[in-house]
Amino acid sequence: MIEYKIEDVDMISHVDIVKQISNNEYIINIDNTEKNINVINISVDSMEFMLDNMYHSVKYIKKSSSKIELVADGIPIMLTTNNKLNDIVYKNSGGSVTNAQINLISQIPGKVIAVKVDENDKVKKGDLVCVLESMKMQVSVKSHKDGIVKKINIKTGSAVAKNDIIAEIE
Amino acid sequence: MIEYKIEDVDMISHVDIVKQISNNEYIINIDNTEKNINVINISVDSMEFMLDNMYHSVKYIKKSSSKIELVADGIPIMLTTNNKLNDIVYKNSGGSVTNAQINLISQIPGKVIAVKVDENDKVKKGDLVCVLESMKMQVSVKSHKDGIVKKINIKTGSAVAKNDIIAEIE
Amino acid sequence: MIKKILIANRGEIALRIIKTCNVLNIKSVSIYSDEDVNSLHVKKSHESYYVGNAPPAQSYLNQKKIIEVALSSGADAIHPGYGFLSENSDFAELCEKNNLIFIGPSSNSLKLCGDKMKCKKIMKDADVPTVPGSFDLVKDVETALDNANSIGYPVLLKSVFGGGGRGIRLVNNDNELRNAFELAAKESITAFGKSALLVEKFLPKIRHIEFQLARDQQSNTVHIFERECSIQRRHQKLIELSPSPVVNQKVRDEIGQLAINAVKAVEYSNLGTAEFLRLDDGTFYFIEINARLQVEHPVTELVSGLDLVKLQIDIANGENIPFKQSDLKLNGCAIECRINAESTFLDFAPSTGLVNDVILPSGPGIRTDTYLYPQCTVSPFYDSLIAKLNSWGQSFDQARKRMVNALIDFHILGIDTSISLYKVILNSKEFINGDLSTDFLDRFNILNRLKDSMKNETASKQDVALTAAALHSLLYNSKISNDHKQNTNWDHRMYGL
Amino acid sequence: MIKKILIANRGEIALRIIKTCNVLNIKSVSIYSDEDVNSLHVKKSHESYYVGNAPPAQSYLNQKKIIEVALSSGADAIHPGYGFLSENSDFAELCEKNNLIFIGPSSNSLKLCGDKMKCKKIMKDADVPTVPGSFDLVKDVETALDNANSIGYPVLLKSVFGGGGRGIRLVNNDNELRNAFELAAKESITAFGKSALLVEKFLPKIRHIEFQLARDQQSNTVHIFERECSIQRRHQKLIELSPSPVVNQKVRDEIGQLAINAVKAVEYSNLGTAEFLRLDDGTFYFIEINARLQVEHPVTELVSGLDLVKLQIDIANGENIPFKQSDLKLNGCAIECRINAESTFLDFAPSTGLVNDVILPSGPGIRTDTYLYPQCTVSPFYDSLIAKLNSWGQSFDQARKRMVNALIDFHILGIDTSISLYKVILNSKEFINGDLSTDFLDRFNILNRLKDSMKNETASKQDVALTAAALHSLLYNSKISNDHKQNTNWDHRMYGL
Repeated sequence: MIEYKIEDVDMISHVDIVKQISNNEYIINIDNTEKNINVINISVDSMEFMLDNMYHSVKYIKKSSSKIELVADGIPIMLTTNNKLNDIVYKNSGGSVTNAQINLISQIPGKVIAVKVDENDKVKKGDLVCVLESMKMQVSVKSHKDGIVKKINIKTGSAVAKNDIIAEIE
Repeated sequence: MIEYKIEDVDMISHVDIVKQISNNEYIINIDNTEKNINVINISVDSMEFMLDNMYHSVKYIKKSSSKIELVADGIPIMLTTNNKLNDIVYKNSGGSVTNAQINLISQIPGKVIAVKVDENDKVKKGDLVCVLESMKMQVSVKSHKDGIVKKINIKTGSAVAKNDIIAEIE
Repeated sequence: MIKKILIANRGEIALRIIKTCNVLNIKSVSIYSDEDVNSLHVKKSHESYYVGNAPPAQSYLNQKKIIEVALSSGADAIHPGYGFLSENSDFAELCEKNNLIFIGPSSNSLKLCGDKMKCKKIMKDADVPTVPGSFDLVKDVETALDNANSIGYPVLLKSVFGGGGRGIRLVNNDNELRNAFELAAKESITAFGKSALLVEKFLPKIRHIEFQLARDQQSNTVHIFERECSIQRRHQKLIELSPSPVVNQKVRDEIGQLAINAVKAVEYSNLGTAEFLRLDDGTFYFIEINARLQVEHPVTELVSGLDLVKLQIDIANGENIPFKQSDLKLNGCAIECRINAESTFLDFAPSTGLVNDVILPSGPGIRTDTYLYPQCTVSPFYDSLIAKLNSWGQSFDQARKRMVNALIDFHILGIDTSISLYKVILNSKEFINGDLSTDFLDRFNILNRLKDSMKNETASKQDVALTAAALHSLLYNSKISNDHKQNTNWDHRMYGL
Repeated sequence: MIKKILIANRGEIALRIIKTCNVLNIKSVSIYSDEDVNSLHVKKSHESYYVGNAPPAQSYLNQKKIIEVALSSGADAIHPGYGFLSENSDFAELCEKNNLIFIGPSSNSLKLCGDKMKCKKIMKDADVPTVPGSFDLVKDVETALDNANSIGYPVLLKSVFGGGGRGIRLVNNDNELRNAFELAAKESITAFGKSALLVEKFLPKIRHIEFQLARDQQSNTVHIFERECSIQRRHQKLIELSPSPVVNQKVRDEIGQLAINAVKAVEYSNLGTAEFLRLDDGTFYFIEINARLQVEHPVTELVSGLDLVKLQIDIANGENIPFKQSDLKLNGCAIECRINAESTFLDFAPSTGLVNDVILPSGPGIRTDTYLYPQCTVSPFYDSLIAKLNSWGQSFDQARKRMVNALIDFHILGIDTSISLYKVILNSKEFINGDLSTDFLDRFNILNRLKDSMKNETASKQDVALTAAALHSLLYNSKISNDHKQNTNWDHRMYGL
């Protein structure tokens, strides 16, 4: 969930990407209304997508920690962010994972593009275990605890489903 | 002087760039007719110029030692070359330059952008003496003989006229 | 009143329909296949829905899916464009069943127009002259011989399963007809299980002239002048114009009335076209009704001032045609060139792929309908028509010269097109004199002339090429001189200095 | 017969003239300054000559050099376009002396049209009504008071050395006039060595309506309908249309005849425009003759079907106008928007520099005249007019809606333009109702409405922006993940998964 305010519009909006349906399709929640997104093209500074089956083209102009300047369908728009992402990440990887839990579980589906540990390696919490590719992006999967890698269930090139066990760390 | 034959046209043409008038202007001789060239834009694979005050746009497709493929004003044209340049270079730098000649003479006007030898250096024929910039291109000036650099008449940044003595090599 | 139209098409015609929707404040819904996700019609419509894979059968011909999208998007009408489902009576019926307005004739009328044999008989009853020949399938060789002798040789022996020039045999006498009949019947039985042959008078040097028609649901019927579409290649129209150089007002009134009678006879409604063949002696024969908006409709828009897509929508809304025949005035002359992505000298093979750059012609009297944009791609899955270049002039000659200059200005980089071919045709004295016929390209050796013209163009660019080559040696090498410092002495020196 | 024309201009009008030259098989010679070496008019003409540095005085106003180029290139005529030398009688005379055909009126006629006082007197003799006021310079305050009282307050006190709204004072009574006169006379003497003042009736809420005229060397004269150009900003026309919503055929005939009388009175030849002011009560006052092809000529071309540049050349060749007044039929309605490179909210300051991308609108009824192309530059040295967008429709409303959609489709990246402003004007109910006047922008607070409209547009794109921002966080970061592997656990994970 991210909080945004659009300059010139007197309202704070809450946006949440609810889920990924396929490679390019997402469900997004804007102020409690779900919308379908279909990403058509993406480059470093622009994106084209369908929002509830309407085509839109967006150019990204500038981004700072709290501000995003973009041009949406030719109209310049400035957003200020109140990014709660870090809290959520902290909660998930810190709070709810107990030290007793052995299995390192994949929270996304993807393809393994690199395995960075061997069995019997000693790892610390936060050490890189493997890199997955998902939705055209690379995701670093890191150890959820200090311990020793007892078993690795993946290898480079293999596919990983959501909730698959990547490795067992004791 | 270069000899060209255009595919599909039964004639051999002779082309000679007669002189450079200013930074972008040249006089060219095509089959004994002089024409004015004004180069407007140049990039790695294309050139725009005025030929006797008519605008032309040319894209370069491919070049080998004897063939040039280009698109002139939208029309694909293949030229076969009979490049006599090497002969001329050989004649000038080999044949006509006797070993007794001391002066290394600039055959073009330009600006010195690098001097590669010091006085009293030993040089062999073909060693780089200096680099000139002329008509937006860099020209390597090399020693015309084996010998010792007795005198250097130029320095980085200075201008050199055609026939100026760059250095004396004995 | 129609408020939202699903456009069951792609390319330039989808864009054309969107433009009229925008002017009428009607929402447009487009559909797209995998191949078309980056197409302009997707970007320019109000909503756009994915309907299937690239092959048309899975997307633009996917009737069930298209109806589904129309219903779920809340569209109240479907515009089929041309091609694809535009003349499919099953689809029109499916629309009717789902309470979607099919912007075109009724499914019954479509069925009739599609059945060429039935249509021909109806025209006979309506006193609309058709090409002399059999009105029924020719069951045996004796009937064929009777038919042939009554209309006179040479005749064509046609299979009704053919189309676009296939399955047609030219025969000059009884003997040839006997042989050909046997062969054709055998072929037909092998391929389709039954023989279905026709005998028709062979007509040399014909012109293709068609009349644009409009008929509202109250049966008011008008023709909106003729278009001459004789410049063709293998039954595919290349260049169309209005008016035809051989149609004067008297002929227009007369054949226009025949065309009106033809659509009345099949209880047609909405816009359609009655196609005729015209012989050198001025005889017109009706051939068929094209029950859709035609590719070449802009030609008629330019000489009539009408928006034909608007007229289609108005008629679909049940409105009366808002003018009478006598209100229509033919204004000037219009020409259309169908710019195809094809390699003329590779037997007109489709030329597809990335279009690196496009510059559209514009200016007085020029209209360009196209789906091209820089960096778009031309797909091998669909029609090779990439743009329709139209010119208007007060006279034929002004329209023609404007077209020639617009063809020169039309810059398409990355694929081959028919632009060079059209330049030769439009500059030919035969075209200038209006000496048109469906075999124009063969009759005047146009491809050879194109070759000559290209040679001349090459020759005319000789000095440019020589200059460019010399400058290349001189200046281009200098650009890479840093990488090649180890060359011979004075490696980059100028020649004359 | 003219065979080669030097075009003493640049930008869209040079391109416009080249197009007609091409259609007429006339060679075009263009000229260019340093700034314009990459301009389209250089590339599209047959020959092109450099005439000087960027400042107009050194290039496009460099009479001697231009004549030199015309002679050395073998041109037999010069087309001056609009602006620059187009109404310069000295230049026209120089052409005449060098046996070059100046495509425009004679130098004598130009001189007369340029002398507004003399022109006004000639019109009085020709019974062409002009704005009530003094016909001579007002020498002293007593004469000014007499004048003012005879025409009635409020009046304008104008300096003949002014122009474009400068040097004009509005006065409401004798007292104000006395004060203003003293000040204005002093100013004028200081600046120009003499006082040259006029008194003129102040006219509120006026429309600017002009008549296109053509007069051949045999004195045949026609008007080609009116254009209403009331949408202006500080005396600069922004939007023009034909017909005017307040001109019916009776008024057209009547004022058209006055316009014809006006050009006859100054022995005008070739194309020109008679400008009138129209009061709310329907009174028309002649103001001046624009002795050139106007920027807004496409509007007239679209409703008349004529090529006005061709007509200019034909007349310059000594030919008769090839039609009579009664042959001309006003067909439909046309609108022009002058697309300027300017920042509306920076007090309309010119916006110059690189144009990263351009997509021109096209389709039924749309004509775009422009010198823009992707990666071109807009120079600060010349006029801010970068494109003329014209629409035609059978009705005003169709033309208007086509224009609105073409404005939406017109994509210009890299500089600010007046496109957004025009969208607001064309969608306003006052424009739709034809309630036009030269103070339209102020009277209806158009700039405030533009601000509101932009706010609404922003609001309408809220979901798009939010989606884009969220996707940006999600997907864009992943693109640079290789550089940022040392982030927190699951640094690139999706939120909901």
